[in-house]
Amino acid sequence: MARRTRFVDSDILIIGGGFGGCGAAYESRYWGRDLKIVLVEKANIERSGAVAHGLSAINCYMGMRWNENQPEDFVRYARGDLMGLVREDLIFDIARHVDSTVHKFEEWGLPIMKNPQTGRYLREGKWQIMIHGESYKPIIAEAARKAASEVYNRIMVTHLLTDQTDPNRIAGAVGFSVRSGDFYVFRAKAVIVAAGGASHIYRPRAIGEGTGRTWYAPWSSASAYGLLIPTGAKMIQMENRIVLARFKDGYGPVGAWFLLLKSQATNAYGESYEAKYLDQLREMVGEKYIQSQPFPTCLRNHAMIEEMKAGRGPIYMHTQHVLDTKEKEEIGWEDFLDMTIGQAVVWASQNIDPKERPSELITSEPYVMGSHATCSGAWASGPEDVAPSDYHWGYNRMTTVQGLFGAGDTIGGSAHKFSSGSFTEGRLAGKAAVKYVLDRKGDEPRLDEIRIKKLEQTIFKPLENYRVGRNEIVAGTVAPGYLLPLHGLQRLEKLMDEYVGGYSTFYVTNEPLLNRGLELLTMLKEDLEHLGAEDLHQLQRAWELHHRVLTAEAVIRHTLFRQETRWPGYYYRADYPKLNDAEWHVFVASQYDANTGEWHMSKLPVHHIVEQK
Amino acid sequence: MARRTRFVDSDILIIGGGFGGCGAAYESRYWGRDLKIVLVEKANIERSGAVAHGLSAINCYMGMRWNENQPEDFVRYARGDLMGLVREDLIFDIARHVDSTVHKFEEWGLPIMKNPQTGRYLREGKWQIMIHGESYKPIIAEAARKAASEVYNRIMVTHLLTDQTDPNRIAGAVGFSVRSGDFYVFRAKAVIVAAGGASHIYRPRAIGEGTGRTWYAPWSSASAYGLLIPTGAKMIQMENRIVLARFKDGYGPVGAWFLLLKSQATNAYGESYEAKYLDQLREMVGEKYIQSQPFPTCLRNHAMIEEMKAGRGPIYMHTQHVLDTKEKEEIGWEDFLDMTIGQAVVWASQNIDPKERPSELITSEPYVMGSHATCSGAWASGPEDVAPSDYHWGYNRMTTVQGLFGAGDTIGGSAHKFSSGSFTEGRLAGKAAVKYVLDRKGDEPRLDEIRIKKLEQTIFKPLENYRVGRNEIVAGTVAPGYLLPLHGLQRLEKLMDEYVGGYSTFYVTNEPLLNRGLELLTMLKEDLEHLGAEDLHQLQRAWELHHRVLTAEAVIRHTLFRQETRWPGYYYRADYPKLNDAEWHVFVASQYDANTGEWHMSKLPVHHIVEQK
Amino acid sequence: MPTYVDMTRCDGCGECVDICPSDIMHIDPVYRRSYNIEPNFCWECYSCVKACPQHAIDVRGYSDFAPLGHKVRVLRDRQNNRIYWKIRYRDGRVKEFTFPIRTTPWGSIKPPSEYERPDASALNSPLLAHEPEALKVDALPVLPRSEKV
Amino acid sequence: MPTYVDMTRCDGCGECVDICPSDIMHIDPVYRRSYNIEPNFCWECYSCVKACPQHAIDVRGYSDFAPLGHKVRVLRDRQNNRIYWKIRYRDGRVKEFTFPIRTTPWGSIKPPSEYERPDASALNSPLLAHEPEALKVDALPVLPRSEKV
Ligand SMILES: Cc1cc2c(cc1C)N(S(=O)(=O)O)[C@@H]1C(=O)NC(=O)N=C1N2C[C@H](O)[C@H](O)[C@H](O)COP(=O)(O)OP(=O)(O)OC[C@H]1O[C@@H](n2cnc3c(N)ncnc32)[C@H](O)[C@@H]1O
Ligand SMILES: Cc1cc2c(cc1C)N(S(=O)(=O)O)[C@@H]1C(=O)NC(=O)N=C1N2C[C@H](O)[C@H](O)[C@H](O)COP(=O)(O)OP(=O)(O)OC[C@H]1O[C@@H](n2cnc3c(N)ncnc32)[C@H](O)[C@@H]1O
Ligand SMILES: Nc1ncnc2c1ncn2[C@@H]1O[C@H](COP(=O)(O)O)[C@@H](O)[C@H]1O
Ligand SMILES: Nc1ncnc2c1ncn2[C@@H]1O[C@H](COP(=O)(O)O)[C@@H](O)[C@H]1O
Ligand SMILES: Nc1ncnc2c1ncn2[C@@H]1O[C@H](COP(=O)(O)O)[C@@H](O)[C@H]1O
Ligand code: SF4
Ligand code: SF4
Ligand code: SF4
Ligand code: SF4
Ligand code: NA
Repeated sequence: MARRTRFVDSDILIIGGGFGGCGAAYESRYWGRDLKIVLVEKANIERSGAVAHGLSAINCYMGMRWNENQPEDFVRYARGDLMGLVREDLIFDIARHVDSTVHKFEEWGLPIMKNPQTGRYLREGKWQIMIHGESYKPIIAEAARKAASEVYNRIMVTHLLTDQTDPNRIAGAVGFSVRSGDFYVFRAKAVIVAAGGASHIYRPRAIGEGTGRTWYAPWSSASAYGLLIPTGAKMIQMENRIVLARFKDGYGPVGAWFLLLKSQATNAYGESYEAKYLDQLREMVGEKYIQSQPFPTCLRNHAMIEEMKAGRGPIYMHTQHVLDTKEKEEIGWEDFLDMTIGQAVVWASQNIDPKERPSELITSEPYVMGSHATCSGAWASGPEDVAPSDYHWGYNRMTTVQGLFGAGDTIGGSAHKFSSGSFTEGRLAGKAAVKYVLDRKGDEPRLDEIRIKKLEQTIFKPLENYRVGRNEIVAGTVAPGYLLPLHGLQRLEKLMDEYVGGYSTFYVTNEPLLNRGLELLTMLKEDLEHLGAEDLHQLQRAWELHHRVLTAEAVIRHTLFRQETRWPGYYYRADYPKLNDAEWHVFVASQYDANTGEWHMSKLPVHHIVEQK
Repeated sequence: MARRTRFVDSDILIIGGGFGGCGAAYESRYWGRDLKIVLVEKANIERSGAVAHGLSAINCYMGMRWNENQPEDFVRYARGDLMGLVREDLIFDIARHVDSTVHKFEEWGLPIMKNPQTGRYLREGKWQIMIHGESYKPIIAEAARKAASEVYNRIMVTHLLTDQTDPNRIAGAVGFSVRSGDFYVFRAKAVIVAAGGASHIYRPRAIGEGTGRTWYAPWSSASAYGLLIPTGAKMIQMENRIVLARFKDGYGPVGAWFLLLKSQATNAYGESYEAKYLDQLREMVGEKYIQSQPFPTCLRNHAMIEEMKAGRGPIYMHTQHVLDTKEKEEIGWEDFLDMTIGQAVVWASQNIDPKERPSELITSEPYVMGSHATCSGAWASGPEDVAPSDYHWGYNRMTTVQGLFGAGDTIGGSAHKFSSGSFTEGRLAGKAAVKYVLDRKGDEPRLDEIRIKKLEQTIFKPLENYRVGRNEIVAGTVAPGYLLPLHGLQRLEKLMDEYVGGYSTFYVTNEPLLNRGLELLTMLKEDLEHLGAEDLHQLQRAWELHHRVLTAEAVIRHTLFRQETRWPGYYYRADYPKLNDAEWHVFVASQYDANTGEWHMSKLPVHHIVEQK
Repeated sequence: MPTYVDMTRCDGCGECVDICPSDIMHIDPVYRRSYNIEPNFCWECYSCVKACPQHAIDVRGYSDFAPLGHKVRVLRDRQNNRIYWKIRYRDGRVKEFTFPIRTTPWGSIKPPSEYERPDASALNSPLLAHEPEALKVDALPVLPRSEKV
Repeated sequence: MPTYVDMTRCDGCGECVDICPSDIMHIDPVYRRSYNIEPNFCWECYSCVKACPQHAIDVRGYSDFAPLGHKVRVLRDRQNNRIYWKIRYRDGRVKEFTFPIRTTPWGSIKPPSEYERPDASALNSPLLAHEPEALKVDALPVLPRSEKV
């Protein structure tokens, strides 16, 4: 094979050009005028990541200029929503900066809707504002392209590189071009991972072709976690996967409907059902958490799940009562045409005019991510002026690996960032990385040539497995010598669904199920050795699967470790059915040893730095 | 296209050469020495139908010769197991004849295991005997081939034909050769449909490639129902689909393990769980049904389902406690190697030695069939000397359409036939069909040429749809002009799962869900017009889908009609959560009008002709 | 555990095509050898495996739940009417089993038409062929009228 | 609603291949036109649809839940910065919508390096680029020490 090795040097390497990555590119250039800033992306940053098709709302905006909200209020909101467990320093930090991000977006050309009465941004809800966001990603990408020294599109990053002598210091990354098949070695002084969250860890409700229709994008391949975990970076809250209340099948989000359009959800018999479960939930999680305003996302799910379980579905969103003006009808449709076009297709194909008929809601399969009402991700250093001392070790948003930063879905404990917060976090990481690089001037990390050669073999092995194995069989997709990436993905999804609280168990698991799931996952992990890739595209799928499998393992191990049900509605440990603040008002942390395959689990303290009001 | 039309004349046409069809061929030849008996089969009768890979037990054998059981006892058993609602005349009839069938099988060469102490057949349970049944189907096929005048393999029968002037009289059937693509017109005086039950009506627990691994064979395509329903034949108990307790993933049956090997099932914590649910079940179904011995299959499922729902899974079959001798180990393995080899693969691939470790059990997706512990199918005339007068209209096993007979999964109300009973029922239908043909000598049905031409167009349309639609697109599986059979199947399975009590709702449904499901199914039915078939194989898949969709519609309509929960563990009408003998101690019957698409639903009386002991 | 066909063993004879109940063993037009066109409709019934004269067909457990490295091989001997199974575990353990498949020679079944022609009137009786003898009880059971409720 | 490509419109330019976030629009080697190689990884994000100069790409709702007969068509106009949607229902009803997509010309964003170079010491402050001005409040909020618990 005529494969070439390409070496790319940089001061700062940004992996993933989504919202976190674009923010990091912009900000690191602002502060690091003379640095070489390289952004590497598996797709094309013009339309990559979770915001590829656009968004209709920015879900994290304070509106401090109009005194609408203060960062402390936002911390209280996120904390309440996550049942008490968040990194308040990180959340405060995003909240205090996010308005400048949004104002910049508007200056760049993002159309933000205005309230005609007040002239202010049109509020969807207390924290959310409405946008005409079809081109949200292209606009942000334009800013990033103008900031980075070089953007490498269509490079799938597979592994991070650490220093030859200091395994806890970052030195770069490797990957391959999905177009040319070249092997890429990125040497960097600092690395910012902004590679996004994870869909397809759990079996989707959709079947066959329809499995493209996940809520989070199918290309959200868990790389943020799959890249970090092997370095031994400390991860937290990997058990805190999110289940979303969504329009059935199309997966249209509900926020604008509940908050702006004030639409109601009922069971099949027209009854509001949330209040019915208050007593039960009080028993499960305690009065304090029930009182959170707004009612926590997971507990809202819980009510819907129980109602469906009781056979009072379908749950209906009564859109027909709220689209009474042309403006509202347009808002309703734009909400989906901007960000989940598939929902419009459900309406068109099933003859549902939302002005006339209600639409079904459902709870989705679980997702693993860090920027929505959930906070899986890396344990990161907080902002110097805010973070408690054990939350701070030098540089903002630096993981426990020296020089390895993160943003967006990558960083754990910091829920409700969304697009604006992820970009903001990218900025925070970008600035900190500049400082890290400048501080370390003259002290450069060194690469381990032997390890890189080994990685090259590992990375391209699926092509070889396929080439050899394919010759053994006549044709078709069944071969004894290799596993196709889709096969592996389906095996993963099935076991996660059945053993680790997927939708088909109504999100219930327990220790024996988790242990059995782990046993099966371990065999799958061994089998990844035998992945077969027909071409470079399938080679990308192979490595996406690697990242997903490692992430799934983290989910299982964290779920096993946390012996309580902290977030009913996200998942249930049937053997520990209650929230238990006495023992579990902590973060669950893990560190993986890639050499032994062992995981070290621990508890980390949750510090409350913002007082309850 | 060089398609030819082939006309095949017969006195008796047997559709489907599985257990019912082979029995029909044998018996009709025995009585109708001079008749032309044609058997038409979509596969190759050597290995077709539910017994293609063999069986390890015959589940219906009285052992009257040793005074082991009497037919009345068997009626009581089946009635208890089906929560009171069975056609006792039909069951009695099978029971009194089945021993002669089994003795004939043994004479033909089927190895039946013997109890070394008694010299009798080795009993698996009270009704079941053990066989070395790898070649069960080839042996039975040999007998059928020697009986039929002609066997047509690889002809997919798509529609039945009725008389030109009497729409309630059978006249033949049409179909096509999956090999040559020829159009086949079978003219017949009597038709025996023995086309088997239905897998893939509901979404399977397996994903992707694994969806081949259903419990009932993937080729059990609901043709028994899909062929009958459009003729207006009365169908009953289509709501009574079955959910099976099975070894997880491999779908190995449990009978030999529970009954012969005396293995125990427990929850994840080693607890027996059935007794726990007695009080709850007493509330739901009443004391009478709880007392049935053995404990009804659906109620056994209920306990397992509740236990899994409560998060105390996995359920384990403790094989490791019972395989203590070489003989028992061989029996355990043969049980699966004879009939669900996939279960042996689960063990081999997951390193589970059943001598050492327990295996997981699970409840399957639902199936629609008539010969296991379930009794969906056609309303048929009973045996003259046994049937109450309203159960009898001339010929044994004749449906409400003149000259249209059925056997095995085709005939409703008559559970627990299994392989031997299905063959026996084929014999009963075969003999009756001979009588019908001889009685009607000189009065031959006539075919409607115009209808046949129209059917030809209809049958081959998917090839045309594909040819035209394929030209519109560059490549791939997505096209605006047609629906691939697999696409339609997945749409069916998803909606049946979600709205009609599939596994993902823990088998729960209600009226609003059923109505919504019916609305979506109706759109799917319309879309079947646009099925696209790339080749003859896909044309077979297209027609299998047609049969499945119509069967599914029957399931929905019956489930809507029966406003009670008669069989907890098979499905739950959450809006009518109890068994209600006052109103629903009846069969639910439907008749479909293929011209208007309307269904006529009714209740039919359940007569108890065997006293309770 | 859908099937795959060993490229070097298959000679394209078509036995598997002929037997597969799911009609999914097809001959590849280029290689003139057989392969599984639709693994998601394969029931791992082994009909094709047992029928292949070249022993060219094998199975690999369904990808959605079966880890790699196992083998379930079979030899069906219609001369001696035995079937031989060889099961190789992922971890290398091996189990072997042999079972009988038939007690009479293939082709030995007596056709129904070779029995004495039954009396025309017997068509009206509830008895089936070979009954009551084949029941091995004196008479076909009937339901005592008293039991009709 | 994965994509399909109209055979008569596509000229094989590769824009869709370039943009698809899922890398599933590939050029067919025979026809030299594009098609969706992996519909089960298509997010119906419409990135390719919007990017195709020939309007050759359309979508058909996911087969597992979308009945046939609908169309959701789009035209994205980067000159006038509007997007036009036309939704045709299965039953023939039509809805049309137009939304703005950007308020400034494409390419008009000022690169960060064109702002005045910040003071080296500012690297140690918690302020980000353009702050505090861009916050539109006087100062970056800090957490009152009293709140650290
Ligand atoms: C999918 C989705 C997302 C949202 C919403 C609806 C829907 C349907 N909603 S609502 O639900 O609330 O309605 C939001 C909303 O309305 N408002 C909002 O502000 N945010 C919403 N999000 C959330 C935000 O989108 C999300 O928080 C941010 O995008 C997170 O940013 P970041 O963590 O940077 O992830 P990314 O997906 O944007 O970018 C990741 C990038 O990495 C690339 N990548 C990944 N792996 C890589 C690898 N191995 N090598 C190289 N590159 C590699 C990706 O291609 C991508 O570019
Ligand atoms: C799949 C399966 C089945 C069983 C079991 C385990 C497993 C894994 N178990 S245990 O679970 O209890 O373990 C049994 C057991 O051990 N013992 C037993 O006696 N029976 C068991 N069954 C049940 C019996 O097999 C079943 O009751 C009978 O086979 C039913 O007989 P019948 O109703 O004739 O169906 P069939 O599948 O045999 O034959 C149908 C034929 O029709 C053909 N066909 C279908 N559609 C057609 C069309 N459109 N045109 C032309 N031909 C068209 C088919 O190809 C087939 O040949
Ligand atoms: N019923 C609700 N009450 C409060 N906040 C909500 C509600 N539904 C959605 N949200 C919030 O609205 C935003 C968009 O939600 P979603 O559309 O569900 O992603 C997120 O910030 C959610 O947390
Ligand atoms: N626990 C049980 N008690 C009584 N009968 C059973 C039990 N399990 C299976 N059977 C019967 O055994 C036969 C084979 O069952 P199965 O293997 O479940 O298809 C059928 O006749 C079942 O009804
Ligand atoms: N003892 C056995 N048990 C099961 N299958 C066997 C056995 N011996 C041979 N076979 C089968 O027969 C085929 C031909 O054997 P061989 O020529 O040794 O590869 C093998 O591929 C197996 O499928
Ligand atoms: S039976 Fe065996 S040799 Fe013959 S075509 Fe099939 S795989 Fe090839
Ligand atoms: S194992 Fe059975 S279903 Fe699968 S290809 Fe062979 S004969 Fe066909
Ligand atoms: S962008 Fe349009 S014209 Fe260009 S290759 Fe893709 S489909 Fe064809
Ligand atoms: S709609 Fe999106 S995911 Fe699908 S092919 Fe087009 S660009 Fe790719
Ligand atoms: Na979206």
